[in-house]
This record gives sequence, C-alpha cells and structure tokens, in this order.
Amino acid sequence: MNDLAIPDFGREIAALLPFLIVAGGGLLVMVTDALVKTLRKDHLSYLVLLVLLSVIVVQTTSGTPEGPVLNGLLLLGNFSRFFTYLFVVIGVLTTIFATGIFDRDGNYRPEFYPLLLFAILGMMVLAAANDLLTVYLGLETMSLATYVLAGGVRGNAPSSEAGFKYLMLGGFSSAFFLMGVAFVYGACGGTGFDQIAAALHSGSAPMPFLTLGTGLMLVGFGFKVAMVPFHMWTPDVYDGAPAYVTGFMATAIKAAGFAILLRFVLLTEPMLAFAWYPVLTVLAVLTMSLGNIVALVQGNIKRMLAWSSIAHAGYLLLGIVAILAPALGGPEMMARAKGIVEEGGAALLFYLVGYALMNLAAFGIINVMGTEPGVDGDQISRYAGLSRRQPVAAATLAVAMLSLAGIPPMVGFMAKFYIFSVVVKAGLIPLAIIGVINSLISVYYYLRVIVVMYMHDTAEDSYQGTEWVSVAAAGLLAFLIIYLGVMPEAFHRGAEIVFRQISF
Amino acid sequence: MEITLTHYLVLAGLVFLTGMVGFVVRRNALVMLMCIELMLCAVNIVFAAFSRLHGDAGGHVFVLMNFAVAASEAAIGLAILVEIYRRRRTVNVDDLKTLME
Amino acid sequence: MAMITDHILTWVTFVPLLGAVALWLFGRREGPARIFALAVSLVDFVLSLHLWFHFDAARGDDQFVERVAWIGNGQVSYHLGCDGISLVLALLTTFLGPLIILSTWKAITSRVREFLAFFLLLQTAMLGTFLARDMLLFYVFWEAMLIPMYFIIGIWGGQRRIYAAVKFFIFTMVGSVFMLVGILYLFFQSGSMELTSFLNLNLEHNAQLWLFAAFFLAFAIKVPVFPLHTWLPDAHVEAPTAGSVVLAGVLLKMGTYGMLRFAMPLFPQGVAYFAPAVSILAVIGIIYGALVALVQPDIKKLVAYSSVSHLGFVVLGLFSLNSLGVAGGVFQMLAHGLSTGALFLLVGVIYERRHTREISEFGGLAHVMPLYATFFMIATLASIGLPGLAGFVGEFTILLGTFTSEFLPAARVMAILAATGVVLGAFFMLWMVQRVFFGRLANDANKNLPDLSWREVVVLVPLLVFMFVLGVHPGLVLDKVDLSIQKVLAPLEAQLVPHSPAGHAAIPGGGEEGAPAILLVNSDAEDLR
Amino acid sequence: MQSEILLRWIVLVPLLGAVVNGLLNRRLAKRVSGFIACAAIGVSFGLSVVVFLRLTGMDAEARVVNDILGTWLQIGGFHVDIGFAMDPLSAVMALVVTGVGFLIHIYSLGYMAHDDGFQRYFAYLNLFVFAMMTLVLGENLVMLFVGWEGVGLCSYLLIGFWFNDQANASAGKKAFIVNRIGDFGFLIGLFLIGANLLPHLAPGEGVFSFAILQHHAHLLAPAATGICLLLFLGATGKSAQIPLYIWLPDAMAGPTPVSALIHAATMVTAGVYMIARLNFLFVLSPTAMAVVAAVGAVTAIFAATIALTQNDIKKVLAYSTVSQLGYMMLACGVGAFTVGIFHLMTHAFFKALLFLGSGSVIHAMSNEQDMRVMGGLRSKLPVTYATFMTATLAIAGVFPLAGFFSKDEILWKAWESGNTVLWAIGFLAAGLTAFYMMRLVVLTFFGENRASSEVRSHIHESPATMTGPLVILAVLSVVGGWIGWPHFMGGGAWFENWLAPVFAVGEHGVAAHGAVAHHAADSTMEWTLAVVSVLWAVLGLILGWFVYYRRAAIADSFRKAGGGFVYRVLLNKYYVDEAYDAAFIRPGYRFSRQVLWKSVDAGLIDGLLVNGSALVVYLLGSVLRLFQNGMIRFYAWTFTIGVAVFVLYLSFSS
Amino acid sequence: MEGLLFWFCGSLLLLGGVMMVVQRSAVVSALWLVFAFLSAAGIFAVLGGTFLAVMQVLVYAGAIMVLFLFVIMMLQGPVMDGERRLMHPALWPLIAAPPAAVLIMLAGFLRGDRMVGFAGAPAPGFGSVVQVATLLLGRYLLAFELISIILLVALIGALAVGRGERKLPWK
Repeated sequence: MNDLAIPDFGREIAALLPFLIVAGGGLLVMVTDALVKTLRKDHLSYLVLLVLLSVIVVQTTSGTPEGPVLNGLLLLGNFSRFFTYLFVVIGVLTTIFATGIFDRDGNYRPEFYPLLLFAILGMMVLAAANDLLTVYLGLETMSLATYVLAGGVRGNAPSSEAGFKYLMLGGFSSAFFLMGVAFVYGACGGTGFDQIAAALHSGSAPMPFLTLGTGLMLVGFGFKVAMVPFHMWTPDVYDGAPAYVTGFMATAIKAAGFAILLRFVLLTEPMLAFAWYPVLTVLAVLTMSLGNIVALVQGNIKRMLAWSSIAHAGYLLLGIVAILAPALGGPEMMARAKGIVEEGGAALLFYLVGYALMNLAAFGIINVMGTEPGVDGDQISRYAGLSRRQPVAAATLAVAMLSLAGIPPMVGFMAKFYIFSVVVKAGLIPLAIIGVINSLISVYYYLRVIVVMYMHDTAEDSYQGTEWVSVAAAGLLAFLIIYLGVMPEAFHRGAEIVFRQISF
Repeated sequence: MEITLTHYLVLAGLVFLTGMVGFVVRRNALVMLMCIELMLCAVNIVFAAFSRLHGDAGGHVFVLMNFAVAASEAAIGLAILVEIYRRRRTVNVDDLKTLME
Repeated sequence: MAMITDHILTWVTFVPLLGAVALWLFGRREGPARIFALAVSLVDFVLSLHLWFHFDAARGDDQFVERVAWIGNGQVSYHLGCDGISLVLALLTTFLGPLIILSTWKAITSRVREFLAFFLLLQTAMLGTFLARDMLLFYVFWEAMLIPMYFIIGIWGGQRRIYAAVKFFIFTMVGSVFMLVGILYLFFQSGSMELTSFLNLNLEHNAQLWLFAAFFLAFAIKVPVFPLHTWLPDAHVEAPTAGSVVLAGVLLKMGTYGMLRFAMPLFPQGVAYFAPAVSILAVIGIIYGALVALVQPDIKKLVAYSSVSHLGFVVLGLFSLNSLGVAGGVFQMLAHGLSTGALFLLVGVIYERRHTREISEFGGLAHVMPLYATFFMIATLASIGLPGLAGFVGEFTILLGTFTSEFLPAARVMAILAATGVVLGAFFMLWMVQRVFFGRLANDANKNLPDLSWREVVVLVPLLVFMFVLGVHPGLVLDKVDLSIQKVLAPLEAQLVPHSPAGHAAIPGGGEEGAPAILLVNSDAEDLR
Repeated sequence: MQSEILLRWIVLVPLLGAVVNGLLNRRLAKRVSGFIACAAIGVSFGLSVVVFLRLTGMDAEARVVNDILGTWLQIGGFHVDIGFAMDPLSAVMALVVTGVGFLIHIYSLGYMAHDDGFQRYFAYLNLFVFAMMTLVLGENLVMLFVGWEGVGLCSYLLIGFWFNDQANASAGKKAFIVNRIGDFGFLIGLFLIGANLLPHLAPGEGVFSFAILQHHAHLLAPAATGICLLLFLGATGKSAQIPLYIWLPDAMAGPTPVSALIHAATMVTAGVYMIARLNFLFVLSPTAMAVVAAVGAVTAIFAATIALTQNDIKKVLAYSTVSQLGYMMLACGVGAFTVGIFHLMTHAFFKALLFLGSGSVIHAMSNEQDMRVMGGLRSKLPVTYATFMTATLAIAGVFPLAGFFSKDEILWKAWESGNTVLWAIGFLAAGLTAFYMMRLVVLTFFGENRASSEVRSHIHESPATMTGPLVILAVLSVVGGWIGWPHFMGGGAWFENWLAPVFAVGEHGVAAHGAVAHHAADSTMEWTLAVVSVLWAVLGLILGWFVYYRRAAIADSFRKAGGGFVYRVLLNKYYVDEAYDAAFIRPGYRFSRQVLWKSVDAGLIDGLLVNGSALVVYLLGSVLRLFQNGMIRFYAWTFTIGVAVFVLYLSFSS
Repeated sequence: MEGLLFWFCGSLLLLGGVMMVVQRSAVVSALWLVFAFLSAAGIFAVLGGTFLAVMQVLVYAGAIMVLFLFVIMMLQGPVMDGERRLMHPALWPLIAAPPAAVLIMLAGFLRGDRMVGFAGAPAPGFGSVVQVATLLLGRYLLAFELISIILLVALIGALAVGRGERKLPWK
C-alpha cells in the first residue's frame, strides 16, 4: 500500500501550516463558542483575529516550501501566499466590521466567525489549487460558507432571501461547473493541472470534450466573479446580505474567482486561446458596460456597488483578454507575449488588491451606516450631509468612491492604468477605449454618493449613529488607497514576482 | 449495438437538461433543489463513464465528493428554506422577490 | 536652504499640499486656519519667485529639473521641470493663490477649513500639471485637480451647484480618458512615460492623427473650445467666487498649456491635419462666445462666455504655429488670468453684497461704489484688449501671428474673423458695464452698498497693477518664454509644410525672398545665442 | 536738456497729471486739481514749442527727433519699440493738440467749476492729452494705435462723463464700439503690413516703425490697396466718415469743452493725421486714394445737409465737424496732404472756438441746447457773440480768416486733381456750411429770446476763464491761416514748405503715379476759384441770415417742401442710426439670444448632445434594470441562455 | 448484458427525472427523484462503479432524499398553490430554447463516427471499495479532509440558520 504513504510528511505539514491554522482556528472558535459559556462572545473576534494574524506570521516567518504538495493537489508558492495574505487581510477587516455591528446592534451571530475562517480556507485552497478536485472543493467550501454568511442573519428576510438565491443559483452554476470538470477529466484523463497541461501539450485530448468542459468551467468561474450573463444574482445578493458580508463577497470571492480564473486561463491558453479570446472579449465588454449602465440608475448604495463590482469584473476580464491576445497574434506578437502575460498578470493582481481596498473601505462605511435589519437602510439619500456629521466616514467613503471611479491619485487609477496599459500593449486599443468610456460612465454614479454626502443637507431619516473601530479601519484603508495610488511601484513589482511563478 | 461512452454521455446530457429545465420551470423551491440534485446526478454519470474510459478510479473519488457536497448544499438550502417558510409561509420562489430593482 | 533650492519645484508644488494636511490641526478654529492658509500660499508664492529670479531665459530648456524613478524601473518617473512657459503659468498660479484665499475671507463662511484645504490641494494639482515632465505624472495631476475643484463648486456653489460640479467633472473626464488611452499607446511605443522619449518617437501618420485627436479633445474640453464649452458657464456661475477665479485664472490655461506642451509638439502631422479645423473652431468660439455673452442676463455668465471668446484667441494663436502667435497665446493666457480673474473677483464682491448677479438688478452703481466701478472698468478694459493693458498685447500678437501664419490655410480670413471678436468683446463688456454702473441708481436695494473694503482693495490691486505692467512691458514675460516657445515649436517646424498665403508667395526654403516666418525665427534664435 | 528726453515728457507729463488727479480724486481741492491739470498741459505745450523751435533750427531734411524708450514687444524676429518721434508733421499736431488742449483746460476750469466730478474730469482730460500725444508722437504704427485706442477710451469716458443719464453712457459706448469697428480695419491693415513686410526684414527691425515702413514702402506696393483701405476704415471710425460717422453727433452728450477738444479739434482728426502720416503708403494705391477722396467728399456734403435741420446747437456743430473732416479727407484723397493738415489746424482753431462758444451759450442758458428756445443772446453775451461770429466767418471761408486759406486750397487741389465732381461737391458743401452756420448764429444770437423767463433771468456772460480762451481762439481763427498764405496771393506758403519733407514722397508719388491728371496750374484759375468760393460763402451766409432772420416763412416752406419728407429725412439724419439698428443690432441680438444661446448652446449642445447622451445612457440603464426582476427562475433562465450560446459557439468554433 | 442494463436503467433514470419535473406535488416529485437515483445506481453498476452504486443508494436515495421528504412534510401539503398554474404557453419556446441548443450539440455526438468505445472491460478491482478508498486516503487525502470541513460548514450553517434569533447574551 505504497499509495497511502505520504512522502516527507514534515515538509508537507510545514507547507500546509497556514491552511491548518485557519482550519484549526475555525474549529477552535466553534468549540470555544459552544463550550465556554462565560466568555463574552465578542471575544471570539479576538480569537479570530489571533488566528488570522498567526497565519500571516507563520507564512511570513517560516520558509514554507514551494511547489506542489500533497500529491500535487496544491501548488504552494508566491501566488498562493499572495492570495493568502489578501484573504487574511480581508478576513481581518470583515471581522472588525462585523464585530462592530454585532456589538452595536445586538444581533449576534456566533457562527459567523468559524464560517468566515472556513470560507477563507476555501479561498486559500482555491488559490493554491493544482487539481480540479481541489478547485471544486475549495470553491464549494468558500461558497457554502458564504451562503450561510449571507443568508444566516436571523429575523432578516432580505438576508434569507439573498442567501437562498445565492445558494440556488450557486448550486445551479456548480452543476454546470462540475459538468465542465467531468468533461475536462474525460478529455485529459486526470484532474491534476499537470496532467491537463501535459494532455494539452501533447494534443491527445479530444477537442470537443475539452472545449465543452473548459467552457462550462468558465461558466462556473464566471458565476463566481459575476460575469455577464451569469451575474444576475449579484445585485440581489449584495443587497440582501449584511454589508460586512457583501464587502467580503465583493472582494474576497472576486479575488479568489479571478485567482483561479487566471490560473485556469494560463493553463489552457496555449490550446484554447483561440476559443476564449473572442468569447472573453465580448463578455468583458458586456460585463463592464452592463455593470456601469445599470449602476447608473441605482438608488441603493449596495446595489450600486454590486453593479459596480460587475463592471470591475469587466475591467479585470480585460486584463485576461490582454493575456490571451498574444497567443493569437503573429510572430511579432509572440515575441512580446511573455512580457504581456507577465505584466497582465501583475496588473490583475494589483487590480484585485486595489479593488479589495476600495471596496472594503466603502463597505466598511456602508456597514456602519446601515440601520436595523429589515429597514431599507442603504438608500444613497440617507447619506445626505454625512460629511458634516461624520467627516471621517464621509471622507473615507469619498476616497473609496473616487478610487473606484479611477481618479488619480487613488489606487483605483493605478490599477486601471496597469490594466489598460497592458491592454494597449496587447494591441487592443478599441477595448481600451471601451474600457475608458465605461469608467467615464461610472464616474457619474460614484460621484453621486459624494454629492449626497457633501453637497446635500442632512435629511430627516439620515442615520446618526456610528461605530468608531470600523470607521477607523476603513479610514486606514482610505489611507492605503491613496498611498498605493501614489506609490504603487513596490507593490506592483511584488505582484510581478508573484505572478511569474504561475506563468508557465 | 455496443454501448459506447457516447451513450452514457448522451444519457447524462438528457438527464442534466431535464434537471436544468426543471429548475427553470418549477416554482417550488424544494423541487428546484431536487432538480439541482438531478443535474449533479447526471454529472456523476459522466464522471463514472470517463472513469471507466480511462480505467482510473479518480472519477469515482470525484463522485463521492459530489455526494457530500450535494448533501451539504441540500442541508443548507433546506435550512434557509425553512427559515424563509417560517416568515413568509411560502416556498414559491416567485414570491421571493423583495430583492429586485 | 540648499535643501529647498535643490528641490525647488517639489517644494513649490507640494507646499500647498502640506498646508492642506496641516490644516487638520486647526480643528474648528477658522480664523487661525485662514491665516495659516494665507501664509502657506504666500510662502509658496515666495518660493516660486525663486524660480522667476533664477530662471535662465537664455536657455529656454527645462530647468530646476528633478527626476526620480517612480514606476516600472524608471519607465515612469517623478520628473518635474520648468521652462519659460511653465514658469509663467506656475507663477500665475502661485500669484493668484494668496489673492484668492484673501478674497474668501468673508465669502466663505461655512466649512472654512475644508474649503481652504481643497483650495490648497487644487494649487498643488495645478502646479504639478504645469511642471510635470512625465506623462503619467502629468495625467495624475491633471485628473487630481478635478477632485478639489469638484468639491469647491459642489459644496460652496450656488443653486445648481451640483449639476454644475458633476457636469464639470464628467466633461473633463470625457476628454481625459481618451487622452489616457493615447498616453498608454505612446507609452507602449516608447517604453517610457518621459515627454522627451515621446518626442523622439517616429509615429506613423494615422497614429498621429488619432493621438492628436485624443489629446486635443482632452485639452479642448478644458479650454474650452467650441462646441465643448457648455460646462464652463454652468461651472462659473455656480462656483463660489474663489472657484470661478481659479477656474478662469488657471484651470482653463491647463487646456491651452496641454495643447502647447503635448498635443502640438508630439504630433506634428496631426497638427498639420487638424490645424485648419481647430482654428475654425477657435474662431467660431471667439465670435460665438462674444455673441452669446452679449445676451446674458447674469454678469457672471457673461464673463464666463467672454472666457470662451478669449480662450478662442489663445487657441487660435497656438495653432497659428508661428512664434508670434504662440507667444501671443501664452501671453494671453496670463492676461486673461489677470483680467478675468479680477472680473470674477469683482462680480463676487457685488454678489456678496446683493446676493444677485442679474444685470437688471443693478444700474448706477458707480454713484455709490465709485472705487468698485473704477476697478471694474479697468478690468473690463484689460479684458477687451485696450492698449496699455495686458489684454492688448496678447490679442495683438495672436492676431498678427495668425495673420502671418504660413501653415494655416486661409490664415488671413481666420485672423480677420477673429478680429471681429475684438469689436464684439468691447460691445458686450461695455454694454454690461453701462447697464450695471451707469444711469440712475434706480434700485433701492443698491442705495446703501458699501464701496470696496481695504481687504478687497488689497486683493484687487495686485491684479490691476500687473495688468498695467504687462501691458506696458510685456517683455517681462515674453523674454522668459521666447526661447522656450522656439524649443516647443522645433519639432513642428521640422515637419510642417507652409501654405502659401494669398498675396505673398512663400517658397519653402527659398531664400530671402520667400522665407517663411518660421525660418526667420530660427535664424534669429541662432543670432541670439 | 536734449530734445530726445524732452519728447517723452511731452507725452508723460499729462499722464502724470492724470495719475495724480485720478488717484487722489476728491482728496484734491478743485483748485489744486485744476491747476495740476492745466499745468501739466501747459508744460507739455511748452516743451512742444521748445522741440518745435529746435526742429526749425535743423536742416529741412533732418527735421526728426527720436526718443526710443525701450522695447515693447520682442518675439523672435518681431520687434516693436516704445518710442516717440517728432517731425514737422507731428510737430504741427503736437502744437495744435497741446495748444488748443491747454486753452480748453483753462476754459474747463470755469465750465466745470460746479461739477461734482471736477477732478475726475481733469484726470480724463489729461489722460486724453497723453493718449493723443502718444498717437501723434508715436514712433511706429503700434504706438499710434495705442494712442488711437487710448483717445477712444478717453472719448468714451468723457462722453459718458455724466453717466447718471443712460443716454450719455450709451453715447459713450456707441462711440467706443463704432471706433472699434474702425480699429478692426486698422488692425487688419497693420497685420497686412506685417505679413508683407516681416519676411523681408532683418530680425529686430521694428516692422511698424514709420521710418522702416517708408524705407520699405515699395515692398508693400502689391498690397497697398488693401492696406490703405483697411487703414482708412480705421480712419473713418476715428474721423467720423461715412459709414462710421454715426457716433460723433451722439458724442455731444459729453461736456462741451470735451466736444471742443476731442470731438472737434483733436481726436477726430487722428484719421486725417494717420493718412497723412502714411502718405507714402497711400500714394501707392490710386484706388485707395480715390476712395478716400470720394468718401471725404460725400461725407462733407452728406453731413452738411443734416446740419441744415438740426435744432440742437451742438448737433449742428457736430455735423459740421463731420463735414469739415470730410474736407480733410478729400484733401488727402487728392494727394494734398499738406492742405489736409492745414485745414486740420485751422479747423481746430475755429471749431474749438465754435464749440466753446456754444458751451458758453449753453452755460448761460442753464444747460439748454435747443436753439428753438434761444435767440437774442447777442447783447447778453457780447464776447461770446463776437468770437462766435468770427469763427462762423472763418468756417464759412471768408477772406482773410483762417478757414478761407485752408478750405479754398482744398477746393483748388480738388479742382487741380482733375476730378470736377469732387470739386463740385466740396463747393456745394462750402455753401451749405455758410448757410447752416448762419442759421445757427441767427437762431442763437438774433431775434427775440424764446426761453422761459426763469432761464432768461439767469443769462449772463461767462467768466474770464471761459472768455479768455474764446478770445485767443478767435485771434487764431483769424490769423491762423496766414502761415499758409498761398503763392498765388503772393504769400510764402510757409506751412507747405514746413511740411514738405514729410510729404515729399507722398506728393511726389501722386504725381509719379499719375493718379491725378493735373489741370493746368495757372494762377488765374486759382484766383478765379478763390473769388468764386468767397462769393459763394458770403452768399450762403447772407441767405442764411435772410431766411432765418428776415423771412422765417421761407424756412417753414423749406420744411414743408416735398410733403415735409425731405425735412423729416434730414432731421432724422437719413435714418441711418435706425437702419443700422434694424439691419445689424436688433437681428444680431435676437440671433444671439434665440439661435446661439437658447437653441445652439442650451438646446443643441447642452440639451441634445450632453444631457441627451446622458439621458440615453440613463434610459438604457432604466430598461436594463428591468431584467433584474428578482426571480430566481428568470436568473437561471438567462444563465441557461448564456450557457447555451456559449456551448454552441464553442462547439462550432472547435 | 451491459447494453440491456444500460437501456433499462437509462430509460428509468430519464423517466424518473422527467416525472420529477412534471409532477405538481413536491412529495411525488421527491419519490420520482428517489426512483431516478436508484436507476442511476444501476448505471454506476453497469459502468463498474460498484462502490459508487452502493453509495448512491445509501447516501443519496437514502439519506438526502429522506431529508427532503422531511422538509416537504414539514412545510406544506402535497401541491403548492403556485404550481397549479401552468406556465404561459408563449413562454415554452423560450424555456425550451437553451436545452434545444444543447441538444443540437449533443446530436453531433450521436453521429456514428464520433462514437467512442470503451477499451474492453475494466481492470479487475476497478471501482472497488479498496481502490477508491486507497485513492481517497492517499492521493486525495486533502480532498477527504476538505470534504469534512464542507460537511462541518453545512452543519454549522444548518444549525445557525435554523436556530432562533439571539441577542447578545451579555446585553
């Protein structure tokens, strides 16, 4: 039974330490909640923060081995570490935001903490996945936890409805995704990325299976990152879910989705670029245009940000299209291909981080400003005169909005700059133009939030309360948004290094 | 006539489409959940068929995982459904549209 | 001291930003905050004077250069430089700064600290725009400028301030996003964001046309060139006085500056292709702006439309493509900044007192506010280009430059049509002055209006003084910019083929008899060296 | 001190006066203010005399004094100096301007004594002299233009001096704008010169410098017609010629001394001066010369006919001025620049005198200007009457008053040019001039006083500050013409000789170009014409006296002639103002408002393109959001559609 | 033999699926689904996945469907009101379009020349418990662990959602 023997057990454990910490942390939190009745429950959040911070510490200090582990189910390295950092940071902020609201509103959800940790675990697995099975399981871990996070606010009808919609459509899309996996498995004879790559390179895989399979997988990913036409759950779910969860979904899930999409595209690019390229081009254009145009007419800030997140998915897809483009070009293009792929990947990673920062900042404030469950508390009009009542919160939200709109010197601009410069470099100037026209449309609705906060007088039903820790955290994000907007270089170079590992 | 892989795939495809159509046409949330189960079942058949093709039991592992995931999904789905039913006294998904434009 | 003088451009650019940040320390104390902001802007002005006195006009290239790698291994860098053109515009900016802050002493009473912070931010962005020598850096400043201005209009503006603010923002964005694509394309072609590396590119004809169009659109909206001007009246009318002043005084110049610095030298063939169309638009703008200004019932809107007209002159001058016209254009930017800035300040003065700007509300103001009337008169005269005041020099050289342009087809027709703007300009301005200041003091509400306060006089006098100084001694500015303009025009000269204007046969390179003016200019530049 | 340095002070001292008066304004006592202003002009006049005397001491050919203050504009090779130059022509102008200006300053002391804006008035007046001297002494065309615009500004300010009345302010604005239309032509003319000359000049040569222009005049020959016509358009604005004369009558809204100084003696002659100054250019274009002459002649007769019917004493004088300026233009147009300038000078004397006299009358009549309520002032205002009568005789051209010499010579030159029509028009206008001037005198000074008793009781002769200048000007009106005593009458024609160097090229040029076919220049003809014109003038005077003093019924029948149509047309100045209004101003305003602003700006650009495109996007969003109907099944359906399209595409593409 | 079983189980599976979709009553639907699952178990068996077949019967048809039935019983009677109405006939083609599109594609596979046959009988022991378990606890150990987390998530989730509202205990 040699198969059972796991080679070099110590190495693998060390490699998996961050995963183990998160998983164990989840269990620990769960058990603590169940057993220690005397503990003030908001102390659970400290435990979660401790877990997440220890992940960072462990990952930073221990020279974790790189390369495939656990029989190639996971591929550890800079790429997975990068995303682990990202997810952990998002987790920390989500914890802070959620705890503040639990504390203030008294609507306590002990299950939130372990589920959050498990969702993060799923994402980490997803980002590190090197086998379709791990992709699937990571995806499902993340999704199932998120269904509950979004839909589990008791006594809150929108939350339940959002959770249910998300679950139903998520299940529906995972069926498609799985069908895709099955066909890829069938085409390549295995689910490991190495096997798939080998099959693709050898050309032995039957094309119809392969295209159908990868196509359906793309549908699955498209669902997760809210790509048109698989986006329709997004506004409803973002709207119904509590803001701290929405923030988490908008940032972490999108990042995880793009992490795996990026890997998947790079994996299949040599053979399938010809098929992906036109499809993704059209979808990217549709995604950002639809997202922006419909966001324009929203009166609810969460829905608005939901549509805006769809639009941003479109920009990100542009980056992927740019990565694909060289594979189709002539020899002249191929000569540049390597550079474009690397820059495109780095641009995507940078964008994801920037996007996470600004969306978290926005949702952090929205979370604080939200009212009692059940009340339609997220109308933009309720932010009237916020700048006078809560200048820090208003400034933070304003910075986030400007950044989302892509105005320098915010990180949103630099992110777009990197993406669009790769798009232009790949010779896709029409796409770049469509992209900038879209960001132009988006300016209008982002500005409207600022208009309401800064230029309208306080309305009767404007929210009055606050939660300082969350606001401070969001404020810190705002600072980071500007800092990374001005000094993006170090980070971007880091992203390049990270990406180089997975660009084959 | 020899039963080929294609037969299995077509069967799975038809089952999958049945589930898909069912998901779209049925208003009962419970039945919709069942439709998802049916679609997953179709996927499982594909896995099993390819497993057979490659003589590799990896597909079977996948199917087993599917069982667990489907069960988990059903469990959570049903729990939320119960919660919804408690408030609204309905499991008709067409009534679940407080969240819309 | 050396630390400051070695990095003088950085200091000049970022001192206002530091000031804006420091304003947070003042809490709710508005008085000290005002004084502090004023001090900051004065310090910035003093720092910029260093530029003025140490600028070597005999060189005409970028000076006080600072360059630090910023992004992508130095593909993009923090690169500031200052040639004559930037110098005068930067100085205009820093010069107007303290005056504007002083002008808000009574006008801005709510959210004072925020206002001052936004204004100082705006200063930084504007200065950065004029001094940046790296395209991305330029773009960052160019866009960043929108934010404070947006807030200034939107928060402290008039009735329809939000509409105006959003319109301003989106209009400007419309152009600049296309410019961004253009910049990215150039970046891709040259592998660097340096302006100089862009200049060395050998772009093909079609690319030049498209890129010129993209760049020009961005700048034309800012200028604004007809028919992209409709944001301007709204923005001006709704903005608080300080906003209007800075808008007219500096922001609009960013557009013409951009044309001169980027759109023209980078794409000579684009210029050659589009110059006739652009000059036609400029001429339309001149006449159109004047005619529409004529019928405005609101003083501020009238002045705003007059800006459309005046900036039309600037654009026409730039696209005359000879040193006369371009120098005139640069000069007119300054002159317009002074005169229209002063006019907006003056309109603000009366608005503060009466809370209306309808011309029909006034009449006979000269009886109760003689000093105000005098100042207004002088600003008006400067605006309509009376000789001896700054406006004339600009208009005269622009029109002469256009008329003698070898590159514009039908240049003379353009110049003649544009010159009608001079007549119309006098018409609408003087008519407005007549209706506001002359006649009997009919409206009782105006009976007890106080004349200018010492503070308002202090704000206005420097502007008026410089109108005279520049009108009598334009060399003060022109000497600084002359060589820089030659340098900017150099890439154009290399590629443009002179048209042959009627009545004078210009043979390119054909010796003394038909030497194009631009060649003449060349030889002259050598002589000066 | 060197003449060069003196030259700049001629210009700058009035500026100083203006600045002091302007800045200190009411803080100055009226006496001090008036003294400063008069002193400034006095100094300027004195210095002009000094430089003039030095000029006389020079060789005829070298009579130029230059004073270059510095560079005004230096762009590339383009170069313009700030500088002044005095040659015989500008010396004459300088003396006339400062001299008459000084007298009018003195007069104003009395006239404006009770006005609130006394200091402001003198500031403007000094500023005017500064601008006028810049115009006259400017070393180049740009300096001339600076002065040109400057005097326009001062004219604007002074016409609207009593801005309490909107009508005055309107008149000022009208003057400025009509002048601007002329300036438009002037500017384009300048540009045309620049365009033709710039390529041929060495860098740093002042392209607009008169010396350079004269030196390079041949280069401009091909474009001379265009240049001259454009410059002449400027001249028609400033010198109130058809079609831009309309502002001058309205300009009478200003204080009367202003009318005398600016709108009669000095500023309005700037156009004539400019043409004379650029004689070397104008002679290059026979067409332009012909136009100048024709416009001048037509203006002369046209304005004279209007003057026949006007009731406002100043309006009559204003149209008379227009008419006289037409004479000057006529002179220039036939190439007799010297004579044009000569008439300019004599006209300055007697027209200033007429205006000041009318000012004295108005002053006496408590600011009444309508002649229909005057009459019989001869006895009450003896000095005014005497001087006014002198001026009337002078303007009518009665020997040996100043007007005779200049006007007669113009007519002679017109005759000599071979264009009899021009001569005939001029001759006719001369008769009309005598007639309407007599009408003016009769209505004002003869017959019964028709004013209200209230006004009548206040009638008194003006103070010495006012009558003094009147007397001096009266003397000048008599003797002023003697310096140009023509050869055929045995005179030395000193004036002609003095200006000869300036016009050497020009008048030679006319001959050389054969623009004018000379009549035989024999003195018999000259004598004949002189006698005829004197008789003609006297006839006009007598007729005027007869009709309006003795047989008022004739005047009535004049009015009724042709159903009163002719009279109405004349009284309403041929409805020119109304025509301009209907043809340009109103349609222009309506077009700007309804079409440009409301339709193009607000409607098309803002409404349709800007808000329209925003609206389209917004509507699109509103429609697209409807798909977001909240129904899971619908979402799933779109999902399946997406998948189906996707799958089909993939299966076909692979 | 294989052919016979395939056609038999396959048709039952399809029948079960279709009946589940067309039955109005959720209970009946659930029973038809159980029927379909049992048929699917047969298919697995035909394909050599004996272990899978067993698991299909035990886990799916047994555990999951019981869960469904419980919930159905808990929530409502046999037929839901909303389901009494048929969908508007105009919508049928719209609904049918996507599956039809996919079917067109499937038709391509039915073409004889595209038929892919199995290369003989499966190896001995294929699909046996031992083989699957070896993989599960060896090569796919991580998946095995992850699935436990997933189940844990489901557990927590179901509990959390099902539990009533709770205020902060210390407030």
